[in-house]
Parts: sequence; C-alpha cells; structure tokens
Amino acid sequence: MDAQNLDHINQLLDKDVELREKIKDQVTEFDKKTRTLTGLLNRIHSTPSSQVPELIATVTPVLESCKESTAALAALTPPNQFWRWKDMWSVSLRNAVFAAALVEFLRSGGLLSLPRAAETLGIKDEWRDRFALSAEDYLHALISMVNELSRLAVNSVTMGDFEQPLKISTFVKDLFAGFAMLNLKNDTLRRRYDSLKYDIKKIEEVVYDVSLRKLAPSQSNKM
Amino acid sequence: MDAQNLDHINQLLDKDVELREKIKDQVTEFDKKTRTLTGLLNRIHSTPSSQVPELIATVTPVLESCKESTAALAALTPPNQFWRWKDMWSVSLRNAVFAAALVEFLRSGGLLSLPRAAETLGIKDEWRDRFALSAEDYLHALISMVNELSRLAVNSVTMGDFEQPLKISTFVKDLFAGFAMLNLKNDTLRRRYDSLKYDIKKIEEVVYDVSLRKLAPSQSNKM
Amino acid sequence: MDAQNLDHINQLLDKDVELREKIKDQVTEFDKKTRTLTGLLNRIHSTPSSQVPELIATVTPVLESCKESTAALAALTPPNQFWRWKDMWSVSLRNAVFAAALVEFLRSGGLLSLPRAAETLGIKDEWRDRFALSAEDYLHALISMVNELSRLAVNSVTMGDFEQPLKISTFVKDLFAGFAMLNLKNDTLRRRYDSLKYDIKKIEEVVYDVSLRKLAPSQSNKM
Amino acid sequence: MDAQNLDHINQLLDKDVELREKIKDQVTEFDKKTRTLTGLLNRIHSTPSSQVPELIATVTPVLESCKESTAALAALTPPNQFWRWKDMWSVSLRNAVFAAALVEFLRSGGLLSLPRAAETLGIKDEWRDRFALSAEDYLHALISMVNELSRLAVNSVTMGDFEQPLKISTFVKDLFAGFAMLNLKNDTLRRRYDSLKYDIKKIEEVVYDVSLRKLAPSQSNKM
Amino acid sequence: MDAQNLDHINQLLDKDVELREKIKDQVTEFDKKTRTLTGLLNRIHSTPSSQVPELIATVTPVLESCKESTAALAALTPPNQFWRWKDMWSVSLRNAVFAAALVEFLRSGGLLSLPRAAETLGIKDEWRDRFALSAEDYLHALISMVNELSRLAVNSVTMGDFEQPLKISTFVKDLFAGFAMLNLKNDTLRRRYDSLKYDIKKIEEVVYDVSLRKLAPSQSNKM
Amino acid sequence: MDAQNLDHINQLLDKDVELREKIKDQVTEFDKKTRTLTGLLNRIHSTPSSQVPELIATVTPVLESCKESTAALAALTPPNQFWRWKDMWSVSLRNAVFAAALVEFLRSGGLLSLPRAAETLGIKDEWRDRFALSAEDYLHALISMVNELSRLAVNSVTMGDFEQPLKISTFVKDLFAGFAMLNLKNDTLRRRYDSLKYDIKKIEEVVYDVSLRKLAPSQSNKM
Amino acid sequence: MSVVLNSRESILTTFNHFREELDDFHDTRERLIKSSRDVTNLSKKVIFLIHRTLTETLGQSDEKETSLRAVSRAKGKLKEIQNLFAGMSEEIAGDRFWRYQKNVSPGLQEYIEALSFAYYLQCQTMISYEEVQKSLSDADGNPYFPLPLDDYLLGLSDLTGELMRYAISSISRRGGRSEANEVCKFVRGCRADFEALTPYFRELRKKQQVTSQSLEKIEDVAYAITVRSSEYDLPPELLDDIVERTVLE
Amino acid sequence: MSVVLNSRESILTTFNHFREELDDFHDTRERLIKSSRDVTNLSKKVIFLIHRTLTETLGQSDEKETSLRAVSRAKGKLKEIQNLFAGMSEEIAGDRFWRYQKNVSPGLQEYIEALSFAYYLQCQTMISYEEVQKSLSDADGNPYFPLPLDDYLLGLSDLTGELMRYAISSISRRGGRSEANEVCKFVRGCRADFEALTPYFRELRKKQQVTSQSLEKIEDVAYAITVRSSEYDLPPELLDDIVERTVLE
Ligand SMILES: [Mn+2]
Ligand SMILES: [Mn+2]
Repeated sequence: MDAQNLDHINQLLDKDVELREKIKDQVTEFDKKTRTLTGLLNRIHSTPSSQVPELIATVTPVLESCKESTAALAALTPPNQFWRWKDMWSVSLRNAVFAAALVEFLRSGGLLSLPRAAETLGIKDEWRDRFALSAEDYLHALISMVNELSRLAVNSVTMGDFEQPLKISTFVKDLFAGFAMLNLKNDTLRRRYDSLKYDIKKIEEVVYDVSLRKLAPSQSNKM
Repeated sequence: MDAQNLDHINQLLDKDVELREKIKDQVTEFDKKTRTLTGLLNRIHSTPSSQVPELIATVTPVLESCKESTAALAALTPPNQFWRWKDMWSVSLRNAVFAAALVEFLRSGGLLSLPRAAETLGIKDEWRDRFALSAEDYLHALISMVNELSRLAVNSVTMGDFEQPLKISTFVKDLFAGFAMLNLKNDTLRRRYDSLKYDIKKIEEVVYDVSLRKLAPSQSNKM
Repeated sequence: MDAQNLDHINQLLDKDVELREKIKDQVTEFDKKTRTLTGLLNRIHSTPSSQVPELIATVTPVLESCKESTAALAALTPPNQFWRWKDMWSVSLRNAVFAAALVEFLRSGGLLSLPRAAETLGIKDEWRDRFALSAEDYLHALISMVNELSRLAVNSVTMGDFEQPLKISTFVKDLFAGFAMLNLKNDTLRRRYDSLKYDIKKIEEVVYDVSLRKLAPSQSNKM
Repeated sequence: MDAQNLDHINQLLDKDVELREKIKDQVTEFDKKTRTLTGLLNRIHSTPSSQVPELIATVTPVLESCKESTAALAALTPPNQFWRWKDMWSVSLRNAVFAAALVEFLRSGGLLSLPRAAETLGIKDEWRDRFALSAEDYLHALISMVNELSRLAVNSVTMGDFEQPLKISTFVKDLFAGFAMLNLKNDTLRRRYDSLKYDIKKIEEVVYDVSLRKLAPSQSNKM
Repeated sequence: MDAQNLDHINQLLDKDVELREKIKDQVTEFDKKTRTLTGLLNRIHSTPSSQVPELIATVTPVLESCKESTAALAALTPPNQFWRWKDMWSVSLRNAVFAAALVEFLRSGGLLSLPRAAETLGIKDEWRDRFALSAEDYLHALISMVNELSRLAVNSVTMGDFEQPLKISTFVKDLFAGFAMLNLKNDTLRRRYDSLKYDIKKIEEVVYDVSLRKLAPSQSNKM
Repeated sequence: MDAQNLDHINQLLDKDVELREKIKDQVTEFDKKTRTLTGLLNRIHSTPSSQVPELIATVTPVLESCKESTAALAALTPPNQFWRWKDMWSVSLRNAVFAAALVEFLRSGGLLSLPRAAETLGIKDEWRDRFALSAEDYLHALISMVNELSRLAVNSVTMGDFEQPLKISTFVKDLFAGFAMLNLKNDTLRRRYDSLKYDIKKIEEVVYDVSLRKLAPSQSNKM
Repeated sequence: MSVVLNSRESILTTFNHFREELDDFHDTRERLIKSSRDVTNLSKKVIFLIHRTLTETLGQSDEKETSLRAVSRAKGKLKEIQNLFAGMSEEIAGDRFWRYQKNVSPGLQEYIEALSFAYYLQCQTMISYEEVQKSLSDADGNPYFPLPLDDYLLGLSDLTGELMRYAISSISRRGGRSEANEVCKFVRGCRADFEALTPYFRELRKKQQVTSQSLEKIEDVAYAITVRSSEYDLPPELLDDIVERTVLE
Repeated sequence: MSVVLNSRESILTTFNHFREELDDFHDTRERLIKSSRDVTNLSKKVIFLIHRTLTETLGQSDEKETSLRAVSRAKGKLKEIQNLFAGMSEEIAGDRFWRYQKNVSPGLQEYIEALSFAYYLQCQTMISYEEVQKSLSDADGNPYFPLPLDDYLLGLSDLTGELMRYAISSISRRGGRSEANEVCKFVRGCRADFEALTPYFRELRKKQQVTSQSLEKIEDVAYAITVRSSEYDLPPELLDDIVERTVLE
C-alpha cells in the first residue's frame, strides 16, 4: 500500500475511535440522569395520590437537565451520521421519554405525543441529521410506561386508591387500540407489543376485583 | 531447554496443580456446608412463623462451622494470590452469605451489612490479600435472598401468615432502592438486578391480594 | 392516542417499510451483478495467464454496470440516512470492490486505492450522506482478494505458470505490511486480518516449492 | 440499605471502574509497541541472514521501550492484585516475550530463559504481587516463536540460505523435547503445544528437501 | 451440470419462487382481514351483553370476506401441495377460525365444529389436497378462544353481567375435557394446551367469587 | 423419597464415585508410562537404522511394565462393566498399542495383530467383560502409527536411509487397503481415517523422490 | 490367526473381521435406537392416559377412586413397555448393556417418568430404585439389564413436571383442591432430595431448574386457593358446596 | 356430525376423532423416520463400497475398468434402497408427501449422494434431476413421490466431499493421477453451479463452504502432482514407470 492510501484509511479509522469515546462519555452522563429519573418515579408505587404532585415536582428538574445531554450529543454527532451512532444512546433516550410520558399521565391523565416528547427533552428539529427522536424509540418508551402502569394499578389498590386503576384501565385500553392500528414490522417492538396483553389483563383483573367488591363506582356505564 | 530452566518452570507448574487440588478439596467441604444451609433454609417455605426461631437455631451452628472453611482457604492461598483463586470458591461463599443474610432478615427484619456478613463467616480483615468478601459476591448473595423472599411472601400466605408479605415488601423495596443507587458495570450482576423487578412485582401482588381482602391491617398509612 | 399522533407515527413507520422494500430490490439487482463478477473471476483458477486479458475484458462491462446500482441506491437513500441503510448493501459492495481490486492486480500488478475503487464503481463524492465506500468495506474487499490470491498461487503452478506465485507473494507481503500499520479496532476485520497469515504462509510455501526446484528464476536477490 | 453500607459498596465498585480504565490505556500503549515489534520481526522472512544483525538493531530499542510499559502497569496495579488484572495485558506481554525470545535465537541460536525474559522487559522481582511474568505466558511466547520459526525455515530456503533450516530444526526439536517433559494441565497451552507437531513436521520436511538435493552438508552424522 | 439439467432446475425454481410471492400477497390480504376481526372482537371486553348482537353484526361481513382469501389460496396451490405451503397462511387461518368460533359461542353458546368452521370460511371439501382446515389449526384457534373467554369472564363481571362467567365456565370445562383426550407431542400445541389450565383456573375463580357473593340470579331455566 | 431408598441410592453412588477415583489413579500411572513410551519412540526420527535395535531395547521394559496397569484396571472393573469405564483409559491404551505396533514394525516390518497387541500388554482373554482391547482402540493406534511412519519416511531420507521409505510405503498401503474395508460412521475414526490419505500422499512423494534420484540400492533380494 | 501379519492378504482377512464386527455393532445400535423411540412414544401415551383419566371424572367421583382408575388403566400400557424391554434384553445382555446405554437411555427415562407417575397416584410416594429395577426384570426376578442410577434419577426429575400439571388441573376439581397442597409438599421434598445429588449428575443439575420452576407454579396454585378461601369465614367444604350449587343450578 | 356442538358428549366424540387422527399422524411419522434412517445407513454403505472397490485394485488395473466395477457393485445396493422407497411410497402418496417431507429428507439426501457418486464414476457427469426422479419411480415410470429440489441439490452438494476423498486417494494410483485434474475441474463446475442457487436454499449456502474447502483440497493435490513432476524433464508416464519399478523391485 502506498503511504497516502494508508494515511487516508488510518485517519478514517482513528477519527471514529475517538468520536466513539466522546459519545460514550456523554451517554454515561445521560444514563446517570435517566437512572435518577427511574429511581424517583419508582416511588409512585408507594406514594398516595395526594402526594404525587410533589413527587412530580422533584422529577421535573432532572427531566429538564436531560436537555443538556441531548444538546451535547447533537453537538458531537457529525452531520449526517445520526443513524450511525444512535444505537449508543437509544436505551437512555427511551428511558427519558418513558419518564416524560409517565409524568404527563400522572399530571394530566393524557398521552404525551411524539413531538411534545421531543420538545420536553429539548430535541430541536434542525438537528434532524444528528439527533432525533425516532418513532421506534418513542413507542418503546410508551410500552415501558404501560408496564409500569400495570404495577401502579396493583399498588394503588394496596394504598386504598380505587379510582386510579379505573383511570389506568381506560388510558391503557385506548393506547392499546392505537398500537393495534400500527403497522409494526420491527421484531423487538412487535414482541414487546404482544407483552402488553399481559399488562392489560392484569389491569382488568384489578378493576374486576375493585368492582366486585364495590370499592369504586360501577363501571358498566363508563366503559 | 537447559535443565535449570525446565526445572524452574516445572516447579512453578507443579506447585499450582498441587495447590489447586488442595483448594478444590476445601471448596468441596465448604460447598457441603452451604448445601446443608440452603437445604435447611428451604424449609422456611413450610415452617409456620412461630417455629422459625427453632429453624434458625438449627442453621446457626452450620453457619458457624463455615468459619473453618474460610480460615482453611485463607491459610491455603499464598499471599497476594486472592484474585487468582477466588473464582473457585465464590459460588460457595455467595451461598454462605445468602444464608447469613436470610437468617438476619428472619431474626431481626434487618439487612446484614457487608462487614457484618464477613464477620459472621469469620473472614478477617488481615487476610485481605488471600481471602476477602468482595462487593460483587455480597451483592449476588443479596439478590439470591430477594429471589427467596418473593417465594416466601407467597408461601407465608398459604400458611396463613398475612403479615410476613408486608414485612418482606417493605424490606425488599428498601433494598431495591439501594441497588438502584449503585453504579453496576458488571454484566451478570446488572442482569440479575434487572430480574429483581419480577420479584418485587410478585411481592406487590401478594400484598395487593392481602390488602384487597382486608386479610391484614390496612397498608395505606404504613407505606 | 389521538388521531394526529397515530397518523404521524404510522406515516413514519410506513415510509420506512416502503423504502426498505425499494432498497432491497436494488440490492437484489446489485447482488446479481456481483455474483456474475465473482463467477467470472473464479475462472482465473483455470485460465492460463496468456488468456487472462480476455477474461478481464469480459469482466469489465459487468463492473461498469455496477455504476447503475450505486447510482440507484444513492438516489433512493434519503439525505443523511447513509448509516441507516448501508448494512443492506455492504456485502454486495464489498464483492464489487473485491472484483475491481482483483482486476486491477491482474492487469497492472498494483493495488487499487480506496478513492480509485470508489471511482471505478461510480461512487460520487457528493453522495457522501447517502452512499459512500467506507474504509471498513474497502478493507474487507482487500482481504477477500488475498484469500483468492493464495488459491491463485497454487493453481497457477498447476497450470505451469511459475512466475505468478512470485508476483503474488511480493504483492501480498506488501499489502500485509500495510495492514499491520492500521489501527484495527473492529472485531470482524481484526479476525479476518489475523486469518491473512494463513494465506501468506501458503503463498510462501508455493514460492518455496518453486524456488527449491529452480522452476523460476532465483528469488534470493529479488526479495 | 443504610447510607454507610451503600457508600462503602459504591466506593469499592467505583474504584475498580476507574482503575480498569487506567490499565486499559497503558495496555493500549504497550500493545502499540508489541505491534511494532511483530511488524519489524515479520521482515526476517525476507531478510538475508547477512542483514539480520541490522534488523535486530532496529528491534532492540523498541524492546527496550517496553520497560516503560511494564513499569507503568506495575505502578498502577494495587498491591496483591496482580492476578486480578493480569488478563488485561497478557496478550501484549506474550507478544513482547515472543519478540525477545526470537531476537535471542536470531542472535545467539540459544533459548531465552524465563528470568532473562523478565529481565529483558525490565520486570523486577519485587513487583511480584503487582506485575510478573508467569510460566504460562512465557510458554505461550515460546510456542509463538516456534510457529514463526517454521515459516522462517521455509523462507530461508527461498532466500538461498540452506543452513538456517538445519539450525532451526535442532533448536526446535530440543525445545519440543523440553515441552514434552512439562506437566501441562492448562487447556489452551496444551492445545497450542499439540499444534507444535505440525511446525516440527514442516521443518523436518524442509530439512529433507534440502538434504535430498544435497544443498547442505549431510545431516546423518549431526542428528 | 449440463445445460439441460440446469435449465430444468431453474424452471422448477422460478415456478416455486413465483408461487411463493403470489401466496405471500394473498396472505397479506388475508392477514389484514383477520387483524380487523380481532380488533373488532377485542371490543367484547367492554360491550354489555345486550349490545353483543350488534357487535357480531359488524363482524359477520368481515368473516364472510375471508372466503375470498381462502378461495384465492386454494386456486394458487398446486394439486397435492397443501402441506407444502400451509405454514405460510396458518397463522391467518387460525385467527379467522378463532373469530368464527368466538362469534359462534357468543351467538349460541355452543362450539363451532371443524366442518362448520371450514364452511364458514368457504373452504370446500374438494380442495382437500390444496387448501383445508387441519385439525391442528382448528385446535390452535380453539385455544385462542379460551384465552379470550377467560378475559371475558373477568370483564363481564366488571360490566355487571354475572351470567356470562357461568356459561363460559361450563363451556370451557367441556372443551378442556375434549383436549384432555389428545396425545400431544412436546410441541406448540402441547405448550398452549398446558397454558389452558391457567385460563380455567382464572374462570373458576370468577365463578367462585360470583357464587359466594350470591349475586348470580337463578340459572335453572336458562342453561 | 423414603430413607431406605435414599440410602440405597447413596450407597450405589458412593461405590461409583470411589471406583471412578481408583480407576483415575491407575490411569494416571498408565498415562505416565505411555508418555515415556512416546517420548522414547520420538527418537526414531533422529536415530540411524543401525541403532534402532538399541532404541527398541530401551522401549521394551516400559512396554512390559504396562502389563501392571492393565492388570490393575482389570482388577478394579466390576464384571460386565467394561464398556462403562473404558473411555477413562482408552487414550492411554491406544498410546500403548501404538507403541507396541510401532516397535513390531521396526523389528519385523510386519503388522502386530489385535490378539498379539493384547498379549503384549498382558490383556487376558478371560477379562473380556472387564478389560479388553476393542477393535476401535486398536484401529486408532494403527492410525497413530501411520502418522508417525510418514514422518519417519521423511526423516530416514534426511539420515541417508533410502530403504526405509520403500518398506514403509508397502506396509502402509497394505494397511490402508485394510482400512478401506470398513464401513465407518461420521465419527473420530472416520475423520482420522480420512487424514491417513495425506500420510500416504507424503510417503508416496518420498518414494517418488527417492526413485527418481535412483538413490535406492537394489531391493530385489531384501523384500 | 497369525501373530504378526506380513502379507496384504492376511491384513485384508483381519480387517474383514473388523468390518463384520463394526457393522454388527452399528446394526444393533440402530435396532436399539428404534426400540427406544417406541418406548418413548408409548410412555408419553401412558402419561396422557393418566392425565386424561384424572380429568374425565372431574368432580364426579371420589379423588382416590379416580386416581386408582387412572393407575389401573396405566398398568396395562406399562406392561406393554416392559415387554418391549424384555424383547431388547437379549441384545443388551451381560457386558453389552453399557455399550449401548446411551442409546437406550432416552426411552428408559421416559418410561421411569410414566411409571413413577402411576406409582405416585397409587401410593403418594416416590417409587424406589429397587421397584423400578423389579419392573424391568423377568418373572424370576432376573433384571433385563442393570438400572443406571442416572436414568433412574433423571426419569424421576421429569415426574415433577407432570405433577405440576396435575396440581394445576386439580384446582378445579372438588375435594381435589387439598391435593394441590399434598403435591406441593411432595415436590418440595423431591427438589430437596435431588439437590443433594446434583453434584454427581450434570444433567440432573439442568433439570433441577425445571423442577424449581414447577414447584413455584404449584406454590402459586396453593397460594391462590388460600387467598380465595381466606376472604370468607366459612369452612372449605361449605364454600365448595355453594360454588357447586351455583354452577349446577 | 352436528354443526354446533352443544353437549359434553358431542365434544368428546369429536375430540376422539382428533385423537385418532393425531395418533395416526405421529405413528406414520415415526415409521417414516425409521425407514429414513435405514436409507441413510444403506447409502453410507454404498459410498464406502465404492471407495473400497476403487482402492482394492490400486494400480493393478485400468482406471476406467475399476470405476465400472465399483459402479456395478453399487448398483445392486442402490436397488435395495430404491425398494425401501417403493415400500414407503404408499404412506406418502398424493398430498401426504409434503406433510412428511422433512422426516424423509435426511435419507433421501444421503441416497442422492450415493447415487450421484456411482453415476459420476460411470459417466463423469452430474446426474440430472430427471434421472434421480426416474430412479425413484416404479416400473411404469410413476414417481413414488415428487423429488424436492432442495433434497436433490443438497444431496449433490455432499457428493463433492466424496469426490475430494476420491481425488486424494487417486494420487497414489498409477494413471489415476490425471483423475485428480478431472475431478478438480468437475468440482469447480459444481461449486460455480451451486453458487447461483445459494440465494434460494439456506442450507445449500452452508454446504457451499464445505464444497469450497473440498475444492481447495483437490487443488492442493493437483498442485502437488505438478510441482513434483515439473522438477524432472521427463514425460509423466515414464516417471510413473520409474517409480513403479523401484517400489516393485
Ligand atoms: Mn414429561
Ligand atoms: Mn458424505
């Protein structure tokens, strides 16, 4: 090989190695924040509904701080290379979106849309070729949220809150019907979607237990 | 090869082979004790809570006898070679720590700390370069304990004890929150930690069943 | 999920599915061409050196036709999504580069550089964010060429050409020395590079057989 | 878990992560040097015996520079933790020993003993609990040297040097007889040792070819 | 291979490839219909029994439209090749049979027999060697129906319908007795059959709850 | 399990475990002898034919000493359990038979028959259900002998003995014809049998070289 | 046979004998593999027959009676399998058994699983090694072949899976509910007994995990029964009666 | 049969039919697996018989004559296998063949390997799809079952391994040395022909690697012959004669 050819190749290879290291460091930072988020949100399972707003208040600044991570990653990624590196941070990103969506449900009972999720994490549209929230990552986050909500339905009853399961049931059924209309080709996503059925079944059983014992107003006219 | 070089190498190789055999024998002994321990502790799933103290009383001498094994292993291991041989006994050691931690929970409802676990098994600080209890082994043992406690929550109810699941739930949730704050890089440990979620879910469902049917005093003001 | 959110996601998902199908079709076309190329080049093992130019003449138009495939793929790939889709065609692309590099060696005895390889396949610099020849793919193709050349060294002798192994030996040793200076982090590439040693050994043994029996002019003053 | 216990564990875990990073960086440095070494020594296959001394002269300073790496690693490794970290650098270390042993053979025709190998790489006896040359690593290096010598036997003939194969044959047979007397329990080492037979066979065949053609003085009275 | 044989092989191959494509297209169509069916039938979990006839009315035309798919597939499959291609459509077919059997249960409380299921989907007896409803596919569909009925038993109670669980219980027990007649291998059917036991257990629990609360009106004149 | 059954099982188990240990010890002894045998016989590759009788004289007593090992193993093995334990010693036994067969060839130029091989190693016919020489082990030993003879053919020429290769060639071809009579499964024997072809090829090449150089003295009155 | 073979003819003659010996071995092996497959299939059918019989009479008759009917039906089929072993016994007589053990082993283990299932239903205990060996002996008590310890234990280990299925179905059987607790105790004992033996049998170690999973499933069943009946302050029989009346009404 | 089943009895009757159907299927499957094993074993014996015949007459007779003797011996055995297929044909008639294809397939591929080996020795070409199908047909030319394309190709792919063995042994056969070059050309053609088909058959893709390895081994043999004879400036036959004289002297 002539020296020029060798040099050219070696430069290409070296640049990648260095960039990978830098991204890895940022992802480690991002990951710490999302672990704090999931740690805080894990407390909903033992927080009475009256104190949920306070819990959310502790979550919000951490969520806000994720914007720094997304900005740093967007700054590191070379133009056009979004798809090359995204696998490195997609676990963290999904966890952040999961937290944002769960907070939204707890606050308003509604679903955080994809553009709103991106906005919450400070992801700018003009970064499109360097950092974006893909549909796939967004959907993974929603499924994680449903997994958590089925646990919450169970624990709400333990804490004596018999309304929450009904709210969760309505919300999750609606979300599930939405998923059913998507054309999911992706294998992991499909498999996780299939697992949603177990969560729904569990939630329905909680609602059943509550209804049977007349612990909450009858559902027959609500559903 | 000249005779001296050959001899030198052969001595090095032979010494290792011999030492390995001796350690293996001690580990076999240690393993027998930890098998007895897990065998005895397995009975908690069919022992009414009133008889647990008697069960613990049969466990204690076996646990005590583990000190001989740790001492024997510390005596065998050459100075500075702790990290060379530790894989040989780590399964047994984890089982012993598991037993000690479970006994502690059954006795006091509290968590056995790492230094206390080492102390219980007679591990001396001055053996540090020959035999020690690593953080990794300690954490593995705690995870095994949680696996066992989720089964115990179920079986306690079958035996008519509706208070135990509540105790277990509080203990395990606290432990889980602790784990969440650790910086787990180790892959096996991380994977086992992830599996804890299933145990927690199972315990929560038992608590749910008990609370829903008002089989134990309400939890709403306890959690 | 509200209709707008659903629609948005479904559009994203559907567009990907459709694009994947289109790229797949183009890759199938590309693959056919590279199969023809390797099929034709496979004949070198039974083609006397005098007839190699004719063989190359049949290869050249097929190689030329690969430009249509690279152009079609570049046209299909949306801006910035090179790294998303490149795995779909990298096998075919490596085969095409392999063919181009082997032809170059057979014609001139020299090594096709990365930019020249890209040029031969009609890959334009301005497609950078949609279609490019990565260093990794180029190196894979070179390793495949060495695998083929070690077979050619053997078969040349069978066909009575005792000069070819010497040419191959010089060329491959030079290439190998180049590879040794690269900073290969990539695992597959590293493993394939390690396997090159067997090829070199085989070629050296052919050169040995030829030299020992004085079947070709002495090498002692050439190497 | 109480805060103290948590802190203690987290400190243990964090210290390891940091140390691993530092060792990794040093190993990367060490690895670069050993790659340079193998790259330079690869040239023996095309260097006439008269120019070998010059080749060795270029190798010596690089070998010398390895002392910095061994010193740096010894400085990083905490007391008593040699066996914990050694797997991280043993590939590099084996390559360095391989180079030293090959140089010794080329220079003197003799075998570099284990203590001399350690000395050449600047490994001090007092580092024993932090950095040492184990018998296993030394033997791996010798096997790599034999692999290389069988190639050298072949290539020497190609270069018209018919004496070298005879020297190699005597040296390797002696070494092989030495290996046969070792009590090899280690699996990888045993497997690599078995592979030595192929190298010896190859060398014997080269000697055969040379003798048959009377290219070197008869061996009947030498062996 | 001689040209004639290669031609022959390629002809056979092309025919198969083309056929597979055509079947795939038809299966995609069929699949869309069965997804609509399961989507519609998912609503039974929130539809009061009084409105079930209307729900069935929306399902019937979609079920009817499946006849086109079965006819198209029967037309495509060459004589005697039923078993060769059936795996391609058996998932869709099972879903269609599931829907038909569930509709039948909701309408009449009885079990749709295999011949009747075939008839409902327009499968003609004379297609036997090209398209048929195999016992295996039929049985899979019945198991899917039981999975759904156990959910329905739970949700009926939530909606205030305490008769449905009793009907379901009797029906499912009879069906289970039927399944128990079969000698199954360790295959998917066996695994799904094992899971039936959990559905029965759940239904039993609902019946138990309902009975004990004496909420069920007298059934004597209804069943 | 009731205590009696457990006792019975443990007795059976202990007997097996103990027996395995004892056999293992004997095999270790046996193995040492066969390693000495192969070590000694390795010298044939550098021993002029005139000194071979002396070499054989050193081998004979070691071979004789193997009788103790076979007797000890026969005494250990319970009646009818030959096939249960034979895998433990078959490697050593094959090595011993290999040595005996090679010695026989070196002495007489003939093939040691299976019964004669058994006799040489002191294996008695009446041990048949406890210790015997199976056809499989015998055949493996013969293949090892051929592997060694192909090396010997090469080295004999190096040592100036041009008769030996001719003797080996005739002998090995006859043996190969014998092997060709067998119907082998795809097992180790088959794989090793396939490798015989390469040994024959190598021997043929030596014969070819020797013949063409007309170096072989007239053989007519010797063979 | 000459002692040292000096001619091509003598070598070929000898190898001819080897060929016959090897062919004979492979043919026997093939026959035994086929017989073992037959044993496996029949054993699986026995297991299904037992489950079927237990389900058939769901709630209609006494639990004990149902079990015994299942056992008596199974015995006929088990006899068929024992006859298959009798047929194989000649080919694996004396020292030949251990040569072919691993070919016979899959069928043998499946047979032990079926046999021990029937035995459990009859006696509520684990069949002993000696009883299994006796079932594989001729009328005079001569074993067809020695029962390998590992096949015995591995067959028993699979039993726990069938008992798990039995426990789960018994939840919906009247009176049969107490059965779940019995099975739970029994399987817990099995797991403990096997645990001590795992160091000696690699495969048992793997199966022990399946046994643990089965045990957890059985425990879940026992739990569900308890939770359910704890909510009401009534004796279990009375609860059963109420449910039965509601369903049959 | 009633259209909607409303009673437990009617359900049980229906499922009884299913049981018979499933049992019947599994029994047939089991019989076919056994037959397929028999076919495999016989085919392997044919292959060994051919190799043996080729080795037996090492250097004693004309290469072509040896090949034909091997072929004629093989044909008798191949006929036996064809009879086995004839015996299976009833169970896999009509649409049933494809139901059991994967159970029949291992034996079928091994048969094709043996058949194509004999055919190559006779004709030095690849047996065609139609000839294989014809060999699996009755006297009137009615196929016992349709020959699956993948079984045909996978069987042929294994042939290259046997040809490699044949080429390696031929190096020590007088005159047979030119054989190695023929085989080399033939296998090179096989590899090229199969290459075009690999996208359609996953298993063929895997076997293609084995074929490539075999080809390299054959090329090494051809190389060794060339290198050796290039050293002397004599025609190959003369070289052969000199060697033969030295060895036989
Ligand atoms: Mn089973
Ligand atoms: Mn084959």
